[in-house]
This record gives sequence, C-alpha cells and structure tokens, in this order.
Amino acid sequence: MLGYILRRILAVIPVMLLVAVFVFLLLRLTPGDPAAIIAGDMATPAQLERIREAMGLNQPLHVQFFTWVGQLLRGDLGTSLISSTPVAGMIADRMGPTLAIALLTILMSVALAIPMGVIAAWKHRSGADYAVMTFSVLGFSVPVFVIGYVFILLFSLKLGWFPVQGYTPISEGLVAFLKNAFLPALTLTTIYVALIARMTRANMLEVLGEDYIRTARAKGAPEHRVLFRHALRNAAVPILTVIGTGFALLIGGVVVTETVFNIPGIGRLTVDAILARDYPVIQAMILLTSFLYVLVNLIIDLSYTFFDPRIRY
Amino acid sequence: MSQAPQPSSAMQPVLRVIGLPHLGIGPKIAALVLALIVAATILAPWLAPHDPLTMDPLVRLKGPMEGHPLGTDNYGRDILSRVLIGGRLSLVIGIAAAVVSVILGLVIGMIAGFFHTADAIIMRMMDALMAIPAILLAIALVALNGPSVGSVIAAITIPEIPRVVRLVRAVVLGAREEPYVEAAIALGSSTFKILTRHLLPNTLAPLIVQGTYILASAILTEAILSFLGAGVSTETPTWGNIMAEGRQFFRIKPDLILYPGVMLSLCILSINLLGDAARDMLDPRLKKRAG
Amino acid sequence: MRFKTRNFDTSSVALSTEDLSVHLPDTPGQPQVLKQIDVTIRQGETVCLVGESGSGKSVTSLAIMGLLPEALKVTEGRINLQDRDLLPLSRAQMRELRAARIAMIFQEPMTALNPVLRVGGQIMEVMELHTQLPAAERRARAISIMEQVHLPDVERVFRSYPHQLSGGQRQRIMIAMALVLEPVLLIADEPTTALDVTTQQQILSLIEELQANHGTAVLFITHDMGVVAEIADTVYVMKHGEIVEHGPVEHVLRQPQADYTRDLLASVPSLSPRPARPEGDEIVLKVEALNKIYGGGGILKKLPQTHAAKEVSFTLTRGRTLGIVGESGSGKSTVARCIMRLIDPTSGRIMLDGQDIAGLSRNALRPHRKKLQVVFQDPMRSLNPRWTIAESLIEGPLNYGTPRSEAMAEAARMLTVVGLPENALKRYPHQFSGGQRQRIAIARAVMMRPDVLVADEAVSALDVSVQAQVLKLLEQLQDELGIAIVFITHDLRVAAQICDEVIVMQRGAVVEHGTAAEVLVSPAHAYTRSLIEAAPGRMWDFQNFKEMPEVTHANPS
Amino acid sequence: ETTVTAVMHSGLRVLDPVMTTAHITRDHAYMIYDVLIAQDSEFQPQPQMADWEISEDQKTYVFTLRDGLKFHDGEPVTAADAVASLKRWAENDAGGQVIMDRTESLEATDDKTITWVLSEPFVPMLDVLSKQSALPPFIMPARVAETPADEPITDYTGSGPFRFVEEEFQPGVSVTYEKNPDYVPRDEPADWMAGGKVVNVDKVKWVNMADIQTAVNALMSGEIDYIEQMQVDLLPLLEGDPNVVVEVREPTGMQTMTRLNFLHPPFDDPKIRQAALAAISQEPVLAAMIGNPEYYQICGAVLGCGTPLGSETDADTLTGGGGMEKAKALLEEAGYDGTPVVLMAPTDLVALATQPVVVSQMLRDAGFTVDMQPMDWQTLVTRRAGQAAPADGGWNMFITNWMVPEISNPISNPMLNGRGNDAWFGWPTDEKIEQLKAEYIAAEDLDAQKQVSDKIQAHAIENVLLVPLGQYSLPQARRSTITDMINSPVPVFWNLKKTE
Ligand SMILES: Nc1ncnc2c1ncn2[C@@H]1O[C@H](COP(=O)(O)OP(=O)(O)OP(=O)(O)O)[C@@H](O)[C@H]1O
Ligand SMILES: Nc1ncnc2c1ncn2[C@@H]1O[C@H](COP(=O)(O)OP(=O)(O)OP(=O)(O)O)[C@@H](O)[C@H]1O
Ligand SMILES: [Mg+2]
Ligand SMILES: [Mg+2]
Repeated sequence: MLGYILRRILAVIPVMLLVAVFVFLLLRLTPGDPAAIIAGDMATPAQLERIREAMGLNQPLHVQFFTWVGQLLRGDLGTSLISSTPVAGMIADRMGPTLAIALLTILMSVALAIPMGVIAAWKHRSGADYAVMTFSVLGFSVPVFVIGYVFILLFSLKLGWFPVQGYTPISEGLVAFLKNAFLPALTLTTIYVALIARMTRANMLEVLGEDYIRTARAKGAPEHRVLFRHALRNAAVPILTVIGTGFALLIGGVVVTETVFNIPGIGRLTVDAILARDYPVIQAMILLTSFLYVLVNLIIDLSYTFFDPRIRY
Repeated sequence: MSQAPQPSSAMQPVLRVIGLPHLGIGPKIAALVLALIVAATILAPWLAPHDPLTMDPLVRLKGPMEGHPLGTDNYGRDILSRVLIGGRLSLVIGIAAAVVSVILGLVIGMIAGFFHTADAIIMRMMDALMAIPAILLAIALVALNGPSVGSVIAAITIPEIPRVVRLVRAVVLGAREEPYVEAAIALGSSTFKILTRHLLPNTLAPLIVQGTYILASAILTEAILSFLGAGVSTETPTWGNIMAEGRQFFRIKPDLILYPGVMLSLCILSINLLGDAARDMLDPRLKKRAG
Repeated sequence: MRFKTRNFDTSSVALSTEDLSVHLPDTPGQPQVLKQIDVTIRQGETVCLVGESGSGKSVTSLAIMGLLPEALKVTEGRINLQDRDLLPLSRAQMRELRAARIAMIFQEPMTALNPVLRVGGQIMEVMELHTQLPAAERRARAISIMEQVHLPDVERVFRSYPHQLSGGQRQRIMIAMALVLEPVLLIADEPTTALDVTTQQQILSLIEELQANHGTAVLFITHDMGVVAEIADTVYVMKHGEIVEHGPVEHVLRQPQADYTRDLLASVPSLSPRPARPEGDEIVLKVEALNKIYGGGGILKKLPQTHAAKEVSFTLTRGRTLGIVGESGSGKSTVARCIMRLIDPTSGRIMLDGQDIAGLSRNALRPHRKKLQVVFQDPMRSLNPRWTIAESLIEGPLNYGTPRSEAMAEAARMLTVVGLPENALKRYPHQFSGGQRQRIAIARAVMMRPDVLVADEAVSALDVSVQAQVLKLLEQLQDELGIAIVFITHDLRVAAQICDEVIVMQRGAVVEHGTAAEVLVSPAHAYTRSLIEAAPGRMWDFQNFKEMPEVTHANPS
Repeated sequence: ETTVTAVMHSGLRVLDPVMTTAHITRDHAYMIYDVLIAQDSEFQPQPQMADWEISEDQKTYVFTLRDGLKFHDGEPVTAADAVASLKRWAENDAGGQVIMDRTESLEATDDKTITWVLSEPFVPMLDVLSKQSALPPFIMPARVAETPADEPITDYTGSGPFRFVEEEFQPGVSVTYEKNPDYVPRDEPADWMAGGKVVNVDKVKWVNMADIQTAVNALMSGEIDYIEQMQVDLLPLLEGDPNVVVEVREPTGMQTMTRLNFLHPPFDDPKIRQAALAAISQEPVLAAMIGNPEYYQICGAVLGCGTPLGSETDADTLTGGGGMEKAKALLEEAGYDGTPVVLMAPTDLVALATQPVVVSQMLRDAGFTVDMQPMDWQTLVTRRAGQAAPADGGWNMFITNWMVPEISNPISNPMLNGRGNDAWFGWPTDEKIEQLKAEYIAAEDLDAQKQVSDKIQAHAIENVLLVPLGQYSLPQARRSTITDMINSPVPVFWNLKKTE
C-alpha cells in the first residue's frame, strides 16, 4: 500500500510532464498575441513586434519550452506577461477563495445529498423519490447563474442576510467568511446535490437487494442503521467517485459562480489568462490544477480501499 | 413454451423497454413530453412563426404581442421561433456529448477497471486530460478546425471523459471480483464478452445519471463557449445561448431564460425518468421489488 | 444408534405456526409457496425441517423472522412466539425481537455477511443493538463467542473482512452472530452445510450445549440426514410447501410413513466407499508442488500472510474422481481456484492434458478453458443476477461456437437432467432456492462437456434426493464422456460414494492421499481419523431404516 | 477614514501607461502620475505641473515646473525626470513620434526648466502634449523612465494625487490607491484634467466585476459607491432608488465603427466597399447595442460628433436609415460574385458583441454573403494583424469602438492612415488622405483645420476608410453620498467627496 502511494505520487511527474507539453503546444496552436493585449487597440504593428521581441515570444518554440521548464525546475513559475507580477503570487492569492468555497460546497452537498439519495432509494418510486429526482434534475438543468441571481435577489437584496458579492478570507473570522461564501457555495451545492443524490439513489437501489441487508434486518437493526451503516458503505465507491471528481472540478474554479458573486478565484484567473493569452499564468494554472487533480484522485482511490476492503492496490 | 420465434436474448432488454409493459404513469408522461419536445424541435422550421434571425432592434425586449406570442429578445427577434429552433442544435450537442463521452468513458473505464496493468497508465492519462480546461481546448479546436459543431462537442466531451472513466472503473473494480465473473472466465467467455455482458449492466445505473448530467451541462457549456468566442456562432440559436444572452436581462426580462430553461428541464427530467424506468427493467431484482 | 428420546410435552411452547400460508401475490396465478404449515417447537427442543430443495423450508423460516422478500406475502395463519402472535406486530416491535429472541443463521454465508464491514464488528453490532454493554465488554463477548464456534486465530479473524475468510469460517461468523445473545428460538437454515465434519460436530454440540443451558428452542433446517439423526428431537418433512410427515426422530427414521420420506431416506449416500474405478493411463490433470500464499497488504502495517496451499501435488486420470476433504480453511478452495487459474499460484505446475497452464496468460488460457470447468461453493453469486437461467446456461457453448438454438435445446435438456422444470429457463436466479441455483450452476458446467470438472462443495447445498440425482448425473457423465472430477467436499458420505481417490488437507498441506477405501476405511493419519469419527449419523443405515449391521471402516482406536 | 469603492469598466492588469493604450491603465496613471499640461473642458491646454512659454518663431517651448512637486518616495520632481519621461513616451505615442520627427533638442536646462526646440513650427504641439487619451505623457522619476519603452516598468512611483498600494494590487481583481498627503494641488478649480486636484477621500479602491448585474446589486446594497459604465438596459433597476444617481459623465462618449480589409476581395473593390456602407443603417446597430435612444447618438462624422472638427458630410445613408437600393445597385454594378465577407465577431466583449450580428444581417439583406465568425477578442486581435486571404485565416471586416477624443483629430485617428502596410489593420493605400492630413498639419487656425476636416470626412466616406456606426455614452451610476465628481472623459477621483 505504501509502495502504491509512493508510486502514485511519483506518477505525478510524468503526468505533469505530459500536461506541460500538451498545454504548451495547445497554447501555441491557439491564435492570440499577448503583445496586442498589452499594447491596446491603437498600437502599430511595429510596436507589437518590439513588445513580442522583448517578451521572448519570437524565440523558437523549443527554446521557449525549455526556458520555461528550466524556470520550473528552479521553482520559478514565471511572471505574468500582462501584469508583470509573479505568477506564483497571483495563483496563491486566487487559490484561497476557490479552495475554501469548493470545500464548503462539497461539505454542504454531501450533507444534503446523501440522505436525500438514501431516502429516495429506500422509498423507491414513492413521492419522496420523485421529489428528489425532480429537485435533482432542476439542480443540474437550470443554469448556475440563474440559481445565483435568484439566491442574491432573495437572500441578499430582499432579506438582507448576506452581502451580494465579494469574498472575505477565513483568516478574518469564520462568520465574516461564511457571510460571503455561503451563497456561492449554496449555488454550487444545488448542482452537486443533484448529481450526488442521484448517484447515491442509483447505487443504493443496487445494494438494497443484497442478502446482507436481510442479515442486518435479522439482527434487528433499525432501518436507518440498515441504510446508512450496511447499505451505504457498499454503495460508496461510485458515490465517492462523483464526489471526488466533483471536488476536482470545483478546485479548478467555477467561472460562472465566481463571476456572479465576484469572487477572486482560480476559475476567473484561468479564463482571463486564456482570453488574454497570458501564457505563463495559463501554464502554471493548468500544471497546478493537474497536480491537485492527481492528488484528489489519489485520495479517492485510496478511500475506495477504506470503504470497500475487497479493492486492493 | 410458445412456439413463436424467440427474439434473440440480446434484444430482449431493449424490447422490454420499448414494450413499456410495467411502466407507471410517470415514465409514460415522460415519454410523451420528450416526444413532444423532440417533435417540436424537428418540426421547428414549419412551426416557428418567424425566421429566428430576422431582427428589428427597434422592437426589442418586448413582452408577448401580436406576431410574437412570447415576445422579442434584445435584437428584436422572435423568442418563440428561437426557442423552437434552438432545441435542434442544443439537443444534438447535448446528446452527442453525452453519448460520446459515455461510450468512450465506458470503454476506457472498463479496460482500466478490469486490467490491473492498464489501470495505472490509463488513469494517469485521464488525470492529465481532466486538467485541460474546456475553454482552452475549445479555443484551440476552433482555431484549428474553424467554428463547428464538431469542435464544440469535442471540447465539451474531452474533459468529461475522465469523469465517466473514473465512475465506470469504480463500478468495474467492485464487480469484477464477483464469482459469476469468475464463472464466466471459466466458461471461456472472452474478455470482451465479460466486459460487455457481465460488467456493463452494472455500470448502467450510474451512467444514466452521469449521462443525463453531461447532457444538461453540455447544453449549458455550449452557451458559455459560444460567448467566449469558441462555440457555434451566436447567430445560430440554441437553448444555451438564448439563456446566456438573456443573462444580462435576467432582472428585466427573465422570459429569455425561462422558456428555453423550462424546455431543457423538461427534457432532462423526462430522460431521467425514462432512464430510471429502463434501468429498473434491466434489473430483474428491482422489477420484483417494485412489484 | 442412540436417538434423542427426550419428551417435551410438558415444556412450554416456544414457537408455533398455525395454518401458515404464503403466496406470490404478484405472480400470475398467485402460486402458493406454503400451504397451511403447522409447526410446534417447545422450549429446549430441536426440530429438524427436512425436505427437497425448493420445498419451502427457507420461506418458512423467513416468514417467522418477518423477513419475507417483498414478492412473498403471508396470506393466512398465525406465528406464535411464546404465545404472542408475531404477524400483527409493528416493524419496531419485530426489530426488538430479532436476534434477541429469535435469531437466524442464513444459508449462504458469502452473501449474508456484509462484505465491507469487519466480521468482528458485525458480531458486536448485535450486542450494540440489543444490549447496553460497554464496548470493551462487547468485544470480549464477541471474541469469546468466536472462540466458542472454534474459529482459529480469533484475533486475526476478528479484524478480517468476509472475503478474507473461507466459506466455513464465514458460516461460523454467522453462527456466532446468532448465538451471542442466547435467543429463545434459533432458526438455523442449513448452518453447517458449508462446514467440514469436525467443525460441524463442534457446532452441533455447541448448539446443543446452549440449548441445554438456556432451554433454547432450535428450528434446524437441513438436508443432511446424518445431522438429523444426531440432533433432532422431532422431524418435520416438507414437500411442495406442505408438511408431509412429522414425528419423533427415531419414529421417522425407523418407520417412515410417507412415500416421500422413504424416498428421501433411501437417497442418503452410504458411508462405505464404493470400489475405485480402474486407474487409466491418460493423465488429464497433474498438479505438482502447488503453493499459494495470500499476502500482505494493509495501509500502515503489513498484514500477516496466509500460506493457503503448501506443496500440493496429485495426478488425475481420465474418468476418475479425486476427492479433496479437509476442515474448513484448509485450502481446498484455494487449490481449486489455482487449478482453474482464477487466481495465480505462487509456485508450482498445473499440467492439463500435458500442458503446463500455471503460467499461461489470460488469452493463452482460453482454449484450455473448455476442458476445465468449475462449480462453486456459493450458488447465488456464481450466477449473474441480471441474466435469465437460459442465458447463463448457454454462455459457455456459445463461446465455443455452438449455434444458439442447439445450445438452448441442450440447456432445456440439461435442466430436466438436474431436476428443474423447463420453464425455469426464463426465470432469474433470485427466484430460486439455494439448492435450485446450485443445480443450475452444475448444469452450466456440464453443458461444456469438460475433461476436468472442479466441483467445490458442489452438492453441499442440495437435499439428499437431488444430491443423489446429481451424483448419479456426474457419474453418468463421467462414464459417457470420461470427465475427470476434482471433488471438494467435507461430506464423507458423498466422498465415499463418488471418489476413487481422496486427498486429505489440513492447514494447506496434503496429509493423506490414497484410494477412497484406503483413506476412509483405514485412515493412516490421526487427522483423517478424527474426521471420520465426526461424521454424523455414521451408525445409522438410512436406506434400510435401521442400525448399521457392521462397521465397514476401521474403528479408530 | 473614507474609502470610495468603484467598479471600473475593466480590471487593471497592465501598469505601464506608456506600453498600452488600454483606458483602464490610463485611468490608473491619472491617479498616481501627474502631467505637465492638461486639457480643460474646452479642449484647451492648461498648465498643470508646468507653465510654458513659446518663442516667437514657434520653435522653442520652455516649460517651467511649479514649486512643491514631489514624488511619492519624497524626492522632488526635476526637469530631468520630465525629460526622461517625455522621451520614453514619445517612442510609443503616434503624436509623440510626429513631434520627435521635428525635434532638434529636448533637455533639462536646469532643475525646473525643460527646453524643447523644434526644427519647424508644429501647431498642435500643446494639444498633443495635453491630450487625455490614449497615451498622455505622464511624468515618472528618471530612473523609471529609463526602462526601454517596450519593457514594462516595475517601479510605480509617481507624483500624482494618489499613491498606488502595491501590496493590495491583484491584477484583474482590485487595486487600491491612497491619498498622497504631500500633493500640492494647483489653486485653480478643477476642470476636466486641468486645475487643482484636491483629494477629499483617504482611499480609492477599484474592483473589477465581470458581471454588471453583480455591480448593480452591490451598488443598490451600498457595498460599492460607483459604477463607471452602466449597461443602459439595466437602468430601470436603478431608477426608483433614491440612493443612486445615474448620469452621463462624458457627453462626447464613444464611437463604434467598422473597418474593412482593403487587400482582399470583395472589399478591394471601392464600389463594393461603398455598397457595404450604403447597406448599413446606424439606428438598428445602436438600438440593439444600447436600447434607450437617450444614450446613443446617430452620427456620421468620422471624427465624431460634438468635437471641434466633426463633420457629417456625405453620411446620409448611415444616419438616414440606410440606402438598401443604392447598395444593391452598387453591388450589381461592381459585379459582386458572392465572395463571402468574413466578419470577425468578438463574443467575449459585451461592448462589441451585438454590432456584428446586426451589421451582418443588413449586409445579407443587401445581397452580400456574410460569414460571421464568432471568436474571442484575442483571436480577433491576432487574426486582424495577418494579411492572408480570408479563406486562409485572414478577414474582411471587424468592428471596434473608440473614445471620441481619441479619434477626433485626423492625426491621431488611426483609420485615417493611408500608408498601405504601415497603416492600421485593413491597410488602405490612400495617397489622398495622406495629402489631406499634411494640409491639416499645415493649417494655421481652427477654421482652416475645419475646412480640411470636411474634405477628410468626404474622402473617408467615399473611400470607406471606415464605416462610422454612431456614438454612444454609457452612463455612470453612483451612490448619492458621492458628490462633486468631475465629468471628464477620464474618470477621476480627485475633487469628489463622500458624505456619510
Ligand atoms: N423471491 C422469490 N420470488 C419468487 N419465488 C421465490 C422467491 N424465493 C423463493 N421462491 C420460491 O419459493 C419456493 C420455496 O423456496 P425456499 O427457498 O423456501 O426453498 P428451500 O426449501 O429453502 O430449498 P433449499 O433447500 O434449496 O434451500 C421455491 O419454489 C422458490 O422458487
Ligand atoms: N483472498 C484471500 N485473502 C487472504 N486470505 C485468504 C483469501 N482467501 C482465502 N484466504 C485464507 O486462506 C485459507 C484457505 O482458504 P480456502 O477458502 O481455500 O479454504 P477451504 O478449504 O476452501 O475452506 P471451506 O471448506 O471453509 O470452504 C483460509 O485461512 C482463508 O482465511
Ligand atoms: Mg433454503
Ligand atoms: Mg471452500
């Protein structure tokens, strides 16, 4: 097992290398010219050329690639082409909000979705089941921004419980943090609740037909215990998978929510960087997210063995 | 046993669903709603009162009025016509993205879940793939191929695949230890057959959920992409871009989001109900439980 | 043979069923599964319920527990536990009773234990639910009950998951779970089917001990007439959902009234080995120095390794049967699974028709698969729950090119051979009783006309009449097709009837190897002797309804 | 402590005002830097850091720095700093280059005096130096101004009324300025960019909100004080709110216009260019873009309406509902063969998203085959720089917006450059326009300039150097607690007060 973890952690290196090469090529294949965004609309071609030269964008691709990799190996993520600020600092600034909201979202989603899914499966084809299904479907077919706007209208503007936008780091107090983070997390929660609840229901249905459920009942276990202790763990692996991939998705940043609630997160940074072709930022961002994904996936994989001892690595 | 020719057993599950023998009222309504929506979008060119592109910016953002039963959008185009026509591309993109990512994810996921040796390599590649933002991919694809529905579907699908792969793999990892799988090995069933006939049905339930989720999110993502300049032309109406365009008018004219949103939700709800019914039907144990 | 002759007329009634009827309300025709069952069990009494597979024994027990599957409904009758009718009780009231007052041991240990919880926890859970014992006390009692059911290495097993235990070990966990609260009524649905004779004997005396101490009433479902002879006070014989006969054990065994009972008893295999068939010279299977070590793992600390097969060697010629006997956990299934190449042996050679398949890859193995078939211990799980019986049966032949229609015809024929109605083809596994499923699994293996058939406890779940049919079937197939069989069993009667040669395993190693007659009549190893001594009912000649005239095997001295 | 929180039209990312023409960077520069001379609301140059004297022959300009000027690091502002800054600026600014072409010497003659000697008189000299857009000459310390003009500066020391708080800068997210207590304002009242820059608040914080509805919500709930550019369609939301004031800050506003590619068919044919111009009517474009007519203005002037030189000569079809018949006739006459017009449509910028949709519809109505290709602005920017044929990744047409003051004179208006490959994207080779511009430079007074401008207008329309699509002004919205804001085209934060 330890060996497995070690191997998985070492596997980060080829994955990152793959990502690095791929992203680098992808970026250079996409049209775009950071010089143009820096210089603005009135710049003359000659001026653009000078800026490109100064930024090293005119060097051959492989030279640019190796310069970048060389920097990386020295632990230097480079400097933003657009704002000339160090990329590491930019990402560090923007990672906090995204991580915090992602965590909050997953916590709230799991707390809501698992009971919903379990009840839907238990009361298969009852009103409760259909209610969960309808709620879930609305959760993922209504655009996020609509959910966000409605929450703002309701909870912020009408009731005045929460600010309409912005972000306060946890370091400034949990209450202050929650005031800002709750609505965006709730918005995202509606989507993830939908997915996780449906997945829970589907897998619980499989499990509830098994013999050991009968055994549990024969022991005189009350229903909630049968459901949560005996059935849920057996249904856990696919549920964990959606939770895990969902979390991975969230730490990549969710642009729409960040936009609607004006949260300075990773999602907007990535999109802005892509739209501005701020290569060092995009490259560093994707490397970082891929690293986080590998990590999250490792944790999911390890948690499989925790929930289902038959799975071994 | 009757002497009538038996349909091949592979067809039986399909026939069972189509025959709708045990369907409750819910799935029947769902089938009807879905059929209506699909028919409406297919017949849209004949049903729509206007060309969805004809505009009159001087009559913009109006409520229901003569000639425009649902009012007009911010270019003064007919909302009803746009919503009807918009369903076509949306459904094509949604269904294609769902089907392609589910099929590819299924194949890759089953291989990863079943073969220990392939697992590590495949999953690491998936990790890498998952990290590529759809937007970047879309911009690159559009740049290489020009704006096309294919590029959009590819850009939406590729990042979804790893998630499907993970899900399928998780299910297969658990199911492959079942004695009936061992029995099948002993019976000389090819790996392909074991994967498709024994393990595949186990993945159905979660895949229906994931698939409809992808369907819905593809329709919404398409809109985001088209607004970042990496999707199909914003001229072509889709439910996604009607809603995305309507976004800035949410507070003053929510209809722009409401109509396509309702259509989309109804579609997804129906597909889910039908998917559940189909799945229950494929699982004999559940059929019993449900009575 | 000394039967129990205690009289219970004065004891209070622990459980009685009156006119208990169960239907399948949603199935066309509303077939009746139980027809007016009347059973009475008094305090301290052991009632054995016997009868062919599918006759409704399990349904009776589930009805008492209030755990019938949704498809089945009690349509009339009463179930009285100490004069209290259980049928009108609420769910919560029933829950209170389960495990504490009536406990049940289920037929299929693999599926009856939760695969993701440690078995120790599963035992402790019963106490958690029904007592206020502190955790340490719960643990101590769990350990103690595990010792009482003679689980080895209790500390390790306590921490194990079900899949890490042998079939017999799992069943002992089930028993421990049922007994830990010392219930009024214990329902045991074939609890010792998966156990070797020594363990079986220990368990039976364990139940008896408990009964004596606490006056527990026991409803014991079994098809093993030896067990019946050993433990029963009263016997009920069931057929097609009806009680056809009941009475004190001696009465039923000596003077069976119903024809059905007579047939049933006549089918009980004899303990005297049949003469071995001549040893051919065509070696179909040769196992050399096979080793299997399960091992290691654990996140932080390495779990101990289990050497489950040690230097196992034997040869098998065409048309012969090799029996593997030995206590639970001795590595029998491990050897079988290695031969089948379902797991990779740690070392050694497996020569199938002259070719070593021990190291072949999955694909290289495929052509050999047809020659090598298996029937597993666990009938529920070895059939795909989503497939109809027909689909499962024809899977193999289709793989090797038999046309579909031909395969279907063969499947239909095979079902009648194993004693199932033809319309079973279209049903699903969960709609059959345990024994029926096992027959399906056998039919599936035999459909392939293999050279070597590995049968891992293949008839353990069958009632004696079907068992006799199946054994006959195997023999017939063997004669016709020259199939060689590796027959894993713990039932020495069965071994005696079917095996030409027997090897005895203990803790992974072969301790004795010889013809059935040598091993069963004049065992050389002490372990083998203890096995034979433990065989239940060995003093009774069931076919002839009387004591054994002479002892056909050496009296262990 | 008073803080004004403002949502600006975009996020601040580039901090070097000499490298970019982006307005947000210019706005930032006005906060932290000062200028030698500045424009007032009459478009007249006024002294700011310096007074000036012009020699009789109009060739020598002497600027004298006023007293009390200090950089944020406490060092006094010297003439040497100003000279270095002007030189760096002149490398990138089109107007600056024109002056430099005529410069004999530019040097600091003492600590306070800058002497600029020209080789020939240049009438617009002070206009160029005092212009407020796109690249005004901001004064930085000499050590910063030594940075090559194509490398970004990394030291943000200025001498302006606010100081840049570097630790709180998050590119694209927010930027904070604090009052510069050492700043000595001029005594005159503030008037656009000129006059005394008196700061009455302690801090100004700019935050970027990508979603205008979020900004509106935040303004209504009082979380922010100011929105620089409101979306006109959303104004009804603010109308009933007594705490919010909506007003148009800059009467001149923005010009939206389309540019054609002169190198490739079909627009290499002047007739077809004219057909395109004739097909377009401004009103639908503006209506779809802005909605409420109060905030847009139909205007056929290449140099903008409401400016000294703006003239609407020959633009009747644009302003009068289009000349569809004329367009069809012209197409017929030119023998248009259906060559598709590749219209690049940037979809990620709200301000540019609607025009292509409406324009392509009008062109189609006239008989053009239009291939409207949606893309992000960056792709557009890259593609428009390429001269390849439209089929090989080139283009025929795109649309962009300008601040009117930027394009209000023929020299600074990039559209009016007819020097082929050296011209702005679209690359017209047009000797006539070059000739007219020379005439304009030579013109001695405003009247003369106006006459030339008229000719320029007529020629630009005839040769379709651009198609003006009209003018619009996005109103600003503020909490009513913010008073005394200066209505200059550049949003400035001096002079304003925040009451509680
Ligand atoms: N869930 C079910 N649905 C339909 N029929 C069922 C179900 N469970 C059991 N049956 C039927 O009820 C009958 C009695 O089954 P039961 O399990 O009681 O047999 P049994 O006597 O325990 O046999 P065995 O010795 O093989 O375990 C059988 O014919 C079986 O097919
Ligand atoms: N997957 C496994 N991992 C670890 N240990 C195992 C595993 N499977 C079996 N064992 C151990 O190997 C030993 C032999 O098990 P095996 O199943 O071969 O016994 P058996 O002779 O078939 O017993 P039974 O008659 O009870 O079925 C047991 O001690 C068991 O705990
Ligand atoms: Mg049974
Ligand atoms: Mg075994």
